[in-house]
Amino acid sequence: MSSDHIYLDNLLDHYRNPRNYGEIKNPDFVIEDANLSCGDEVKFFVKFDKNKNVIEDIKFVSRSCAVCKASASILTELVKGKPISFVNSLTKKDVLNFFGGRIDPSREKCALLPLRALQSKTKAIEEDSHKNQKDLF
Amino acid sequence: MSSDHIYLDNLLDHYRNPRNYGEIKNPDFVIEDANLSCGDEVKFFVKFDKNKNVIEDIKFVSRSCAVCKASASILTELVKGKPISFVNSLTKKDVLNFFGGRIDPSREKCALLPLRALQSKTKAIEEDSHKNQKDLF
Amino acid sequence: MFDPNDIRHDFPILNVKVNGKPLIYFDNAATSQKPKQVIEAIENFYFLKNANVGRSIHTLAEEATELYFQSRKKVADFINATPEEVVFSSGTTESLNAIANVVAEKFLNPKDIVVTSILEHHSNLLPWVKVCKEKSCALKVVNANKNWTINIEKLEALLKEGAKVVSLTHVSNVLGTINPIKEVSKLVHSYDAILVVDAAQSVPHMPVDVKDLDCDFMAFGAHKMLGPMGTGVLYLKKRYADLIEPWNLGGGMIKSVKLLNEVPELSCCKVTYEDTPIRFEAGTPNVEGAVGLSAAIDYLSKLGMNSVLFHERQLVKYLLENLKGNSFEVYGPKDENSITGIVSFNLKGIHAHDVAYLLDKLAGIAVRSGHHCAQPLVNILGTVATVRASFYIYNTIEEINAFIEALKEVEKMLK
Amino acid sequence: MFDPNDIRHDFPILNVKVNGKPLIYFDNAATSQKPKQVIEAIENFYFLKNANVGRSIHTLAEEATELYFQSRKKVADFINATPEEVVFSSGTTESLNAIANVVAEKFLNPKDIVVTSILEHHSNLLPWVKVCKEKSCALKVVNANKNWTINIEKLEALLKEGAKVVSLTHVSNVLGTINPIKEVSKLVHSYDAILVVDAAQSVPHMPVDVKDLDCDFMAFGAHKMLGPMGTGVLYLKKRYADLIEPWNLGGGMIKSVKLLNEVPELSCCKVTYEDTPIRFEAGTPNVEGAVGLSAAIDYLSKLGMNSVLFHERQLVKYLLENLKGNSFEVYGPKDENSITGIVSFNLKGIHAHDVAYLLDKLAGIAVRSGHHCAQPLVNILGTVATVRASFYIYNTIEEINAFIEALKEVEKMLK
Ligand SMILES: Cc1ncc(COP(=O)(O)O)c(C=O)c1O
Ligand SMILES: Cc1ncc(COP(=O)(O)O)c(C=O)c1O
Repeated sequence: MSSDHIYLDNLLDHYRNPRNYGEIKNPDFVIEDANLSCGDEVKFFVKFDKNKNVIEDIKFVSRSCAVCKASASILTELVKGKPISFVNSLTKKDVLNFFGGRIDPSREKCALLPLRALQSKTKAIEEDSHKNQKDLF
Repeated sequence: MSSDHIYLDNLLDHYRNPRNYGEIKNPDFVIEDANLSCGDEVKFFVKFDKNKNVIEDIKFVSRSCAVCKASASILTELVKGKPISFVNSLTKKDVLNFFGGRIDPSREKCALLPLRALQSKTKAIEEDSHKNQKDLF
Repeated sequence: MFDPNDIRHDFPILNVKVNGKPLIYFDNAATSQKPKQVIEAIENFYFLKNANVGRSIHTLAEEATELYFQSRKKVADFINATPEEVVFSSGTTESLNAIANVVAEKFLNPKDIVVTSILEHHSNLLPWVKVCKEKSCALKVVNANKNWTINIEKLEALLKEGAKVVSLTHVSNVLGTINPIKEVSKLVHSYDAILVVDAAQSVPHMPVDVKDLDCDFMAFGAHKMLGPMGTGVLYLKKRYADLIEPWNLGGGMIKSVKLLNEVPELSCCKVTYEDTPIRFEAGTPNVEGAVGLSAAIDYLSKLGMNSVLFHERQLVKYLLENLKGNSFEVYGPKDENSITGIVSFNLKGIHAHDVAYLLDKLAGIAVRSGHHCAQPLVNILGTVATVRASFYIYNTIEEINAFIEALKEVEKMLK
Repeated sequence: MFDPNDIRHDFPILNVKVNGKPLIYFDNAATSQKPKQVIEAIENFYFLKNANVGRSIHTLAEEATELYFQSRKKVADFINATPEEVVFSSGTTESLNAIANVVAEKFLNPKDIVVTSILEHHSNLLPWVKVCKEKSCALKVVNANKNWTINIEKLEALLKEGAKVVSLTHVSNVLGTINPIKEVSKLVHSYDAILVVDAAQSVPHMPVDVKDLDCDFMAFGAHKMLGPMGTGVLYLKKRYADLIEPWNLGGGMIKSVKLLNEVPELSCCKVTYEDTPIRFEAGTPNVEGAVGLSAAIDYLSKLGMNSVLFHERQLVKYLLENLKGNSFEVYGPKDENSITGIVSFNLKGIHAHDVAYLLDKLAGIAVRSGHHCAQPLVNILGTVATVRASFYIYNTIEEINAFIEALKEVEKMLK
């Protein structure tokens, strides 16, 4: 078997046994996003500590390919307990590192969907808080 | 010089010295036609004997390429003094015979314009006379 | 009948190695591979006869014009049309957009009904969505019956309601099912409506006779039938060719343009168009594409379209027998005789993208996964994506064996 | 600078004999010949990487998609645009029709003024005639000044009157004269109007920089610049790319299509488009064409577009010197530095068709005769047809010598 593909053991492990899979009751927010063209869907449930700006807890469910599911799983592990600023500092490159540093162009969208979804919310929060700080002066 | 072209001596002669070139005063009818796409224009002046159904006299002027002009010139020689039915019996093949039996497809239009023009009128006349004959019975 | 092994050497790409394995190309419904004969025809055109067609008076231009005309004749004969009924376009999608636009302009009024079906490729759905919106018409999407062809009763009900235009795919690009166009055209015409047929997936795979089908407009493309990309056909019945205004304007399709005054205003020009089909081909035509399509038709004709269909069905039959296990969900009819060489399925519980990806990586097998530009249909199948294996003349039973082995491997990895 | 004799071996057609004489091809404004490199690029694509682009998840599809993207990047770099601003089309004429349609739909209201010029090819005149009629706008055709470029004062007068759109050729395909597009675009934009440029005859023959010219839309095609037929480019400034609706709809350009109800009515679908430029390329794109155009650009870039123009002007200069006799009527400027490699003329008293025909028969020389799809301009020149000799990189001074000899022979025959 050629190993020139992205289904490394790590990924397959996360796909078969996704971490933080499921729903959170009474989340502070829920984020849903989809790659319309391939039908990948992901949904995050987040418990958020407003004062510390920290992601207290996070879970997800997905109807998606293995790449997207594993990417979401790894992401939840990475961001749990971390401040918003850390989430927002994550880049495409960090996600690609989940998959050994590179990914076929046709699968990039699948891999990046979870981060894109999460940051759509966390970046908005960070912006808001900057605005609010400005408002103080 | 290759002789695989349509500018045979006969054609060149008719081009340089077109027969029946010019206008007829008080013609019975005038026929104008053009190949819009190449700008060839031809105009016939015809003296027509209604009773005998014969073309008494015919002249033409043209603003056209050599092929069209020569074709018109040869045509006038051919039809002068002939009955309408003869004009209408002429075919594409007869015209091509002016040029040694064949002509490049791109020049066909030029060669056929004069006959097309003339027949547009003579065919109408013939049809009309058939109709009138029918009306008699 | 032909043996695919006798023709594979005509397709150099079949010698390519993909991820270390010989390419197995099962993505023919997306685009077919090209035989040497087609590329040679293109090369010969460019290296011996290349010129713009139409007006130029020189030997190359006459040869190119003649080649272009011969290609049109070849296409016409292939579908039993006349050359005036064959308009070259850039592809099926462009043909369908043009048809929707001109049919709407000429024949549709506000509140009119246009009918299409759930089986359509987006290219035969969205242009109608657009023109129906522009013209304030109602677009009705008819469901399929249990054999996954159009539901004739529902179609007839809409015709009774006064539907003016029916646009229907001949063969589904997801399921391979074949609509009974001849029956449909009788029905549609008995209500004086117009029938448009998307033949993108039929003309490459089975005999198609426009006179027999009696459709009014038809669209298909070269690239799915061994021909080059960028070339398509718009068939329109002679009667309509004479009624319809050109949709693109420009060089080559006019006899004369005269300005009416020096600083002219609205409708400043007197324009005289060429006859059909030239009037519908504005601009320099794609002679290369026509010549390539003509060579492709020669290739297919030598095999015979009945044999092409028979060959594909043998492959489908063999594959369907091997997809019977519990692991598979196969969509559409399970009877090879009601479809062309297309099989859509899923490995239960595994996303189609993962299957397609691993088939390629593990075994050099190219299939398509997703909604195949027929999202409404795939949604009705109850999923967001299928794996689609689609066959053509060069595919073999041995390739299907390798495919089945690879599917097992994929399943092992991802279950 | 390059020596044409060093590159002629790249063009196999130059070895063809026409009527017993080696082909002399002076019909480059109609279409150019193709170097081996372009055909090889096409062949390599089909024999090594052919697949449909976009959605398929397999190696060939990824390679084809990558090639297609690289080609877009190459085109963008060549005209100093960004890839999102480059839409592939089937040719200049299709690009211009699409531009006229979308510009009219988005920016024109009844009574608005659209401006074009007497210098236009039919492909940049008739689409505007059509949309102006549909939208009840006034189309004004500006005359040329004495140098046979657009009359700027008249243009400005129309802008003052409130003209909304100006569509202008960059280089005249009959006279080779070069419109001062940069100056025009400043003027047009100072009146908040939109500038469309027909670059069919400029991009193949001189450096063109859309940022520097600052036009809003531009059209050109591959087949006049060593590339394959059936491929063109529609450049649209990013700002407009985001404003404009797709003109063709179908596969490949949408993210999602959902039916809103089972038997849906008007606007039955929720459709989400892909980003620009993909949203403007409905259907399977012509990857072959893009790859071929890319190879053509490589070839031209190696020579350098300034050198291409310089070379053509040397040939023009030499020809003009030899057309000075009494027998000739030469149209347009007699100064090679104000034109590209195009010379229109007549042998006095002889119809252009006769000249073109005999040049071919007697000497294997291909020129174009007629109105060159620019009938209004040719009429203003005071004739119905001109002989047009148009040059490209592989033409030589020796060929012009043969041309001049042949013209003398033609004159002898027909005078
Ligand atoms: C100035 C100009 N515009 C437009 C066109 C149309 O190009 P095409 O026929 O390739 O669509 C041409 C060439 O024919 C041209 O010279
Ligand atoms: C049924 C059907 N219609 C239309 C199309 C569109 O064809 P193209 O993308 O070549 O324009 C396709 C293929 O993609 C198809 O399968």
